[in-house]
Amino acid sequence: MKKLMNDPAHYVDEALDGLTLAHPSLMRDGSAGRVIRRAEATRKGKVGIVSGGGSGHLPLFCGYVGQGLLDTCSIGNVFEGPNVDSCMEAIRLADGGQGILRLYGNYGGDRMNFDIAGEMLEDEGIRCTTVLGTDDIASGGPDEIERRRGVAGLIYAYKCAGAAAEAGAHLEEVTRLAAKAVAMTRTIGVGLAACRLPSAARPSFELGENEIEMGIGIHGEPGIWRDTLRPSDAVADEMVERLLADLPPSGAEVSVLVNGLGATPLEELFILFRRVHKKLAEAGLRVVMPLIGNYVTSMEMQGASVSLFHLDEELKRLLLAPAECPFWRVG
Amino acid sequence: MKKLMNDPAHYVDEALDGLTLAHPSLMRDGSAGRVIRRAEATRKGKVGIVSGGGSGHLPLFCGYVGQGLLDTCSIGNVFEGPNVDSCMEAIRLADGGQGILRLYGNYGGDRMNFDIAGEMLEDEGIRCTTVLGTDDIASGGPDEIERRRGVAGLIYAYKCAGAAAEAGAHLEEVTRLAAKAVAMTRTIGVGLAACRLPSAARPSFELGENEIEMGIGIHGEPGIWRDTLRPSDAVADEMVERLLADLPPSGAEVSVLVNGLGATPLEELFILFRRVHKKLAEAGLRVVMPLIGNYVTSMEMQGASVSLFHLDEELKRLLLAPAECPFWRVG
Amino acid sequence: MELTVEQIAEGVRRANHAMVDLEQALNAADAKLGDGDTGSMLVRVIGGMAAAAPKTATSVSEAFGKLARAGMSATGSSLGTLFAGAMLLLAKQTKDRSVDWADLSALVGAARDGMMARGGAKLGDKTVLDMMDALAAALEGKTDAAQAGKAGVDAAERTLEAYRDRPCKMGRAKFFSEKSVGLDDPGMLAFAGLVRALATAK
Amino acid sequence: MELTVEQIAEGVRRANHAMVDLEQALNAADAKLGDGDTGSMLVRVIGGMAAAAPKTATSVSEAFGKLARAGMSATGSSLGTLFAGAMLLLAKQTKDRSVDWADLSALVGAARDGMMARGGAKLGDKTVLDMMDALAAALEGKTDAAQAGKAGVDAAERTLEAYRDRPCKMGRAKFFSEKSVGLDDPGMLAFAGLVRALATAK
Ligand SMILES: Nc1ncnc2c1ncn2[C@@H]1O[C@H](COP(=O)(O)OP(=O)(O)O)[C@@H](O)[C@H]1O
Ligand SMILES: Nc1ncnc2c1ncn2[C@@H]1O[C@H](COP(=O)(O)OP(=O)(O)O)[C@@H](O)[C@H]1O
Ligand SMILES: [Mg+2]
Ligand SMILES: [Mg+2]
Ligand SMILES: [Mg+2]
Ligand SMILES: [Mg+2]
Repeated sequence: MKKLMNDPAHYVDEALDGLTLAHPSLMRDGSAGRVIRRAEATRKGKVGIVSGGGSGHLPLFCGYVGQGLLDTCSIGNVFEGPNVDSCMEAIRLADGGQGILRLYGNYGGDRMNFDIAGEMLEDEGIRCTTVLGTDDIASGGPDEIERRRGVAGLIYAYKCAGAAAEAGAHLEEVTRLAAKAVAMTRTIGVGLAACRLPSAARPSFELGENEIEMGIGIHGEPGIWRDTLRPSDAVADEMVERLLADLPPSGAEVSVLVNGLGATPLEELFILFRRVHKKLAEAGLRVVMPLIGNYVTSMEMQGASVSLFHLDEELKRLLLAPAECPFWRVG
Repeated sequence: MKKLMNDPAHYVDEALDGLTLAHPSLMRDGSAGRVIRRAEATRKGKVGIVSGGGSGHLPLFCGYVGQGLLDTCSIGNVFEGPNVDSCMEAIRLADGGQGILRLYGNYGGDRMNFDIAGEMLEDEGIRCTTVLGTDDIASGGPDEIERRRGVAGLIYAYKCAGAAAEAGAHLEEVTRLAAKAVAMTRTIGVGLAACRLPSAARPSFELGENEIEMGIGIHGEPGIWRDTLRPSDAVADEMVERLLADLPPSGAEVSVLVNGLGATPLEELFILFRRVHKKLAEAGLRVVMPLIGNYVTSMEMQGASVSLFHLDEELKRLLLAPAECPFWRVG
Repeated sequence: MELTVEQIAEGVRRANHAMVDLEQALNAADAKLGDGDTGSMLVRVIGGMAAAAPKTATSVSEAFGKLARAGMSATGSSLGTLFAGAMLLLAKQTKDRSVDWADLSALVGAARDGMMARGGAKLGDKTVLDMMDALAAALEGKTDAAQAGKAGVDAAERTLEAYRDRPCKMGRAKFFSEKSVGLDDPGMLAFAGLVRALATAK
Repeated sequence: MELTVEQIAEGVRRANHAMVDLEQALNAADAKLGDGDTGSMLVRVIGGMAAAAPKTATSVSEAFGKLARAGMSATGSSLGTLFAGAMLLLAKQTKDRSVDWADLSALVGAARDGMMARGGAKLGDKTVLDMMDALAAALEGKTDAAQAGKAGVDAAERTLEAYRDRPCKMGRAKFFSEKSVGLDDPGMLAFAGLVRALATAK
């Protein structure tokens, strides 16, 4: 597995240089350039939304900095949490005087670094709350949601928190809505082939010609269980069944994210979505604003994830509110 | 190499079902459902822009149907030209009484089918012109441009022709501008790994761990010459040099499309763009509206192409004019 | 001897049957320098032709017309389009008349010329046209299926052989003229395989 | 015997040197059930520590402080953050005092407790913590580098062995408790490799 890169040690910084060159709405900031923030100044009086995470997932995380989404994002090396400095800087740069929501995925490294950053900033009097993405149903039972990993569904929480903050909601309200969005989101992934870290000699795992991994994460880690390659429809059916079993619908509307992990042709994502849509319709669910594409990747991993976001009026309004970043525009 | 699909015979139709379900601005039409058209009715009094081509390249071709871009698109099987019926239907459905520009890539099958369609429509009195994408510099010398394949740069011609038609230009003018856009666009591709057709037993070619293909097309065909894997910067330098040698800049502005062929992480496209941008700056060229992402793919092929679109005032205005389709929004 | 609708239908049946074995080999031959779809495309084209029930036609011309329409709707690839276009031409050429095996050489020649006009290739470019040209020559003076079959198979083998070490000048592989030396052209290979199938009962 | 700044700096040098051989093995161990970056991450962390010139520190505490800051800025991964956090804790614990090799056991124990508080893992979860716990015990009563080195290496080997067939309960691999049986934890493996390097002049 080859990579089109220079020195692996510069992979992240070179990618960020290209990203900000291509998208002037994004700027590198922070002592090591490991914060992406909106190019325009922080808006005073607005709750700041900060995320962070490792690299290798573009457009996640930092690609979602923009109007109605994130204010800043701290950036780690490939598949490593962002360091303490970048977390501190991301928080400071998002500070508009109304407090900060830290909204990121449930991973040990990320948590420790955001926690330490928070402790170090205590003196500065920036109020911070935390909501963790925990949408991956494969990584823990329904009774241990706090154990679950955050994967593609995190962007629904971005969208809702961002919309609320943009509309002037205060920190407690933004936090409540982000937590509600996470609580209403479920994701499951399937992997067909692994990816390779820039500094690693080999792909992160090997799969036989007829094997797939179910319950895959977004870091090249293997799936929770291995299965045989089946028709896309059968895979879709299993995914939707598991998702609906984990969080039975309470309303009649869901948004669906059929997300490519990096190397899955759009054609195949649409084939998958077609069946997901059918299964949801059979379950009496109406699909609102389906998202099909590479929203959260794992470099060149082959596979896809399906996320369901169960909507009520409040969440639907936030989901449909205008937003704009280089990789996602709503309204 | 695995594919997340059902019966290969249904690959294209299932993907189109998913595409139109996800994007209600697009509709399947034609006797076999192999035309994508804008959901709203054809606008009378506007020149129609019709494209067509094989499947396996999404967002190309049919993903670019939309405001300020294409009106209709005929759709072939994976890597096969669209058949005569779909070409005829696409032309009829785009007819707003002001004539049709047929704008597609320079491939034998596509040409024959659009030609036959044109002959069969002669009685119906729809005026048709043709402009062929021929941007791939690897597939012919500068003295035999009519031999060259059309690859990713075709979207620049879509954009310019679409903007002109939207603004009310007549057929001759739209045709002139499309031809001018093609004449000002140059592309070169690099491949790191091949793709697999849904119905094929094997990937279309094999590359050693240290080999790359330069001058790659978008159909899984091998590159024109084989090279050893080098740092991304060296690849970028070679690409830009070749592109500028083929069409020396006459103005000071270019648009750049750094296009992923399917399985190249966005990170790596940005790393490539960073260097391309630097080389262009060194050549005294200012980059306008850079496009970085998967705009024209070859299923899960790993690699990228770089396109340069040399701008003058007229072309720049058309490039920056508002446009909107599910995969590209300008303005 | 007269060329009958039944013989055409039987030919399609044999060709369709032969594609099962030919598919991946033709894909692989096309993948060498092209896009690797020749075999799967022909499976669809010939499958469509078989499904079009040429047997039910009331004339040779109508049978060819059915095949042409089925082929046209099954693909837009170079080879498939040329192939279906040739059938359309045969339908026109045989309109309102009976056809004899002795006419076949001239008909294949006419198809060849039509394909040349449509696709812009020349004889010697190492395409399916060169195969048709050889076939037209070989069929000259053959008056029944058995003679035509034997002559056709011989000509196909000979032509593959003769062209193998020449450079390709048309189709996707034209960008690799030099590399194409030593490789069979997938269109020629397909045609040879089909001629062999037509000549052999199964 | 006193623990000196020079000894710390020499330890960093040895560890940095050892990473050349350890990198891909640790990546591979982490790739089994995690994200495959343990080795490359540590190369960066320890490389950063070496570049921070601990030798130039005027006290043991300052040396640990330099290492902590270098580690913190090099990564945000679980292991790296815990590792750097431990250094910070050591810097605090050794502030304004001289340190003896005999104190090391207690210091490693304090680092272990700090990491436990930070990362939320428990002893027995099959993480680097279990390695540190074993090391703290083994260092008890050891009064110089030679004794400490030997005891440390023995303890590391023993602990790897003891945990190999137990299930992992923390870190990315916790989702694969059962599969982790029979596999070394990458954090423990890293720690063992580094202890070995520290104990061996090169
Ligand atoms: N313009 C042409 N004229 C004659 N034969 C052609 C032409 N283009 C292609 N062919 C034949 O078609 C074969 C390839 O068929 P196919 O795989 O269907 O084409 P593609 O995938 O390029 O559309 C070639 O091997 C050649 O024999
Ligand atoms: N919460 C934790 N407490 C203690 N040790 C941990 C914890 N999480 C991970 N580890 C250790 O870190 C190792 C993995 O390190 P690393 O690859 O840097 O983690 P990641 O890539 O998951 O951020 C594990 O093998 C384990 O020993
Ligand atoms: Mg990691
Ligand atoms: Mg083809
Ligand atoms: Mg082909
Ligand atoms: Mg790891």
